[in-house]
Amino acid sequence: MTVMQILFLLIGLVTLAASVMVVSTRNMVRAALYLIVTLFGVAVLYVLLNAGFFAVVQVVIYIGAISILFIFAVMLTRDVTGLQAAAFNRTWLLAAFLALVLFGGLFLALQGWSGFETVPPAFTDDTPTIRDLGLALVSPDGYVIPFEVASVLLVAAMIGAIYVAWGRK
Amino acid sequence: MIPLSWYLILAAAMFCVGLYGVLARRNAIAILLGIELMLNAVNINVVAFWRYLNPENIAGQAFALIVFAVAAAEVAVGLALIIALYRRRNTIVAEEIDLLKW
Amino acid sequence: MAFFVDPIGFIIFWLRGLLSGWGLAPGVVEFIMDALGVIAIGSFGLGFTIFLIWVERKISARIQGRIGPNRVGPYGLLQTFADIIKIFTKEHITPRGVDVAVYNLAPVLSVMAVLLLWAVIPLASTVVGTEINVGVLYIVAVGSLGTLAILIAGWSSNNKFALLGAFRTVAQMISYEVPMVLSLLTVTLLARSMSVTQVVAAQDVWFILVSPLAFLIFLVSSQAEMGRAPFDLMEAESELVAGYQTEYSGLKFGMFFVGEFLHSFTVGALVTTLFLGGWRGPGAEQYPILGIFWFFLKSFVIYFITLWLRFSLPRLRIDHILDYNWKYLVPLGLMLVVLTAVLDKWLFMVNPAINPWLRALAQLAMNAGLFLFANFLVETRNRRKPLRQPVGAPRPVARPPEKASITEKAA
Amino acid sequence: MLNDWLFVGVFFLLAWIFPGVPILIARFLSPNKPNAIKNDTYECGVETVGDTWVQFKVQYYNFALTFLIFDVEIVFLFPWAIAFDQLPIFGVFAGAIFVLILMGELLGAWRKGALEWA
Repeated sequence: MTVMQILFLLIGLVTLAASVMVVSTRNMVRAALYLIVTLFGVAVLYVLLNAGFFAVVQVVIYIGAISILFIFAVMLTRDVTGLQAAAFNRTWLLAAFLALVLFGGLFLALQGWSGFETVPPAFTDDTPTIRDLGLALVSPDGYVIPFEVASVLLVAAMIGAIYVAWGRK
Repeated sequence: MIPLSWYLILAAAMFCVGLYGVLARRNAIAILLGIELMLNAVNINVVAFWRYLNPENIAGQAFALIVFAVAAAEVAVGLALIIALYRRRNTIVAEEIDLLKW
Repeated sequence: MAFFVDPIGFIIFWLRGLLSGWGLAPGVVEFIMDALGVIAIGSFGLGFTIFLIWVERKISARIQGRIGPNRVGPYGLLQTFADIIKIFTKEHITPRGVDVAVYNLAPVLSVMAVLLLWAVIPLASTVVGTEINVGVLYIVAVGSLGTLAILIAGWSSNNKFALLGAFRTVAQMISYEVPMVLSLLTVTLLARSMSVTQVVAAQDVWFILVSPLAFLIFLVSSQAEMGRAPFDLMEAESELVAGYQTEYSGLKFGMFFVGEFLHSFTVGALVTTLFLGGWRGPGAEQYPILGIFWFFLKSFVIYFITLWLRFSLPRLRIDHILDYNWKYLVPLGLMLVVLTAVLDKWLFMVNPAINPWLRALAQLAMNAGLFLFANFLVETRNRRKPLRQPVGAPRPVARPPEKASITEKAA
Repeated sequence: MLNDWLFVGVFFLLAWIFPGVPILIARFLSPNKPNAIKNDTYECGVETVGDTWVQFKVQYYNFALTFLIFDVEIVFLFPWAIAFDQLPIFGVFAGAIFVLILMGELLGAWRKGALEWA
């Protein structure tokens, strides 16, 4: 057990516990707040994976924007059925069973895989930095098409979302 | 060092928790929260695979970034649909939105 | 001698040597050094706030033609300590129906969000918390924690005014984050790096000269981010009681103010770091202590400007605030990014070893042109679609009678 | 690389002390005499009516949405800005087109009236 492993276990525990709270909390704003804790835990995991850029992007996009969007949406859609109504549908037991089966299946499948216990290779000079990411994103034999398509996708999402949410009643 | 398996198991667990949320919750926004959890689990996997198996290849980072964009678009449209439904049908309970069911 | 040239760097070096001398593992030494650094930054931040409150009250008094605190201690310097004693002994009222855990977390988070910014600000060539390679985005990320603090403060208070105030404030803060990130992108583009220390190192010519528009956008949007006049919707007393702070009392209420006061100076520090060359100045390379001096001098100038803005402008209406952001600042920022990128690339294609001053001159001309063009567009639009005028007859106004009429009546 | 982040981590662990401990101290120093009226929701002395969960207008969502999309797209551009020195002309224009798409998006939302508050 190194310090890193203990750190990982702690963060993983907090993240998982918060994610369980996300799906089990009745109060939607609280669920969104638990989601923020989960997202923050994931950001820390990115730092542990030497992907600092993704950690800050996670905080900026998920915590700074998406979670606020969620809270706004929750406040906009006042649940007319009230907090007393059941939070879960009738098939929740089946859902829990399915989720457990999936986890078990994934676990078994992964365990048989040879790369399961890989340790991270050391960084070399070839290891890409954020600069290489930037170069790859706009180079024609890299990811320029996904890059521009992502932009168009976001435009479409935004125009569509505004149209849908704002259309006359 | 942390073996890759730890990240994978954590991501799998998070994915399953998200799946449970999607399948079991009635509130449509809660379902979207579950989908967020699943997307995050996927992204952990993408970044972990990049770091452990092939750090020389930029593809892992590029795809993780694209997943961010997709997640943002998904949330934007999903929540907009829920708000529109709420404005028209006055409900956000997923089971009651069954006009297209039959 | 080394102590006088670079006291903080000297202490860091000495402590590191001392801890290693005790036979501690390098990781443990690193951890202890970091913890000490955090404690130093945090206690400095909070202590400095005490001084800032006095400065702000004095300056506001001068601008408003008053004297300000002048009874407790010389020049009223101890006034803040009296206030601290008062606020420490105020009752903490927790209203019915609040979400206790979240309610108590909000003030803590709002101070944390400001303190965390100081982790990446270099005070001198040798004094910096950490040199993460994504420092500029880190600033944005930490800023979004502040937004979150306000949102959860408003929601957990179980008060309509608090919720409404928080929602308005958050709408304003997230809107102004867009031009702020755009101006940070311009800075990143000019410096070719997201590391804050690299940004400082790249400023052979201060970025305020290279990209004055980015500087202005950053200044305005950070003024809106911290919610100070003319953007102080969150505490529009006449409309929203006290906004998201309504249900807070005692030191919890005070902590929101500590966060706000410290934030306004932190904005000065950020502007200094990103646009005014940070700690750089005559002699700062050889004598890091001079760097600290330059840094605080510049920060105080910017801090004074923000205070000046705060105390001379009236509060704006929320639709005006949002219009100004989305219909002026954001398009301006977007065009600025594109033009800066294209011009910079062209300059470096023509001459890879271009004189930084020449580059600054070209960028400055582009900025001026863009600014004039934007204002031309606004003028045209205003002419075409005049601002809405109040309908109906002019209302009677209380106006002192003119001299002639007074004499008439007297006669 | 991780050492740089250690400082941020330690900062996150310790930063709550600076606002938190004074609040705890003040909690012990201050009197605590709650009563029903004092603990009431403060709405200018008028008794509070109904739920706190008032209905908000959809504009809040519009602005949050616009912000989210812009935030994501601008964050995409940071790696591009860092790599600027090595970028070929094509790369510069790819980024510029990206920004111009954003600009078109803004104009579209503007025309749609999504940026109006009232």
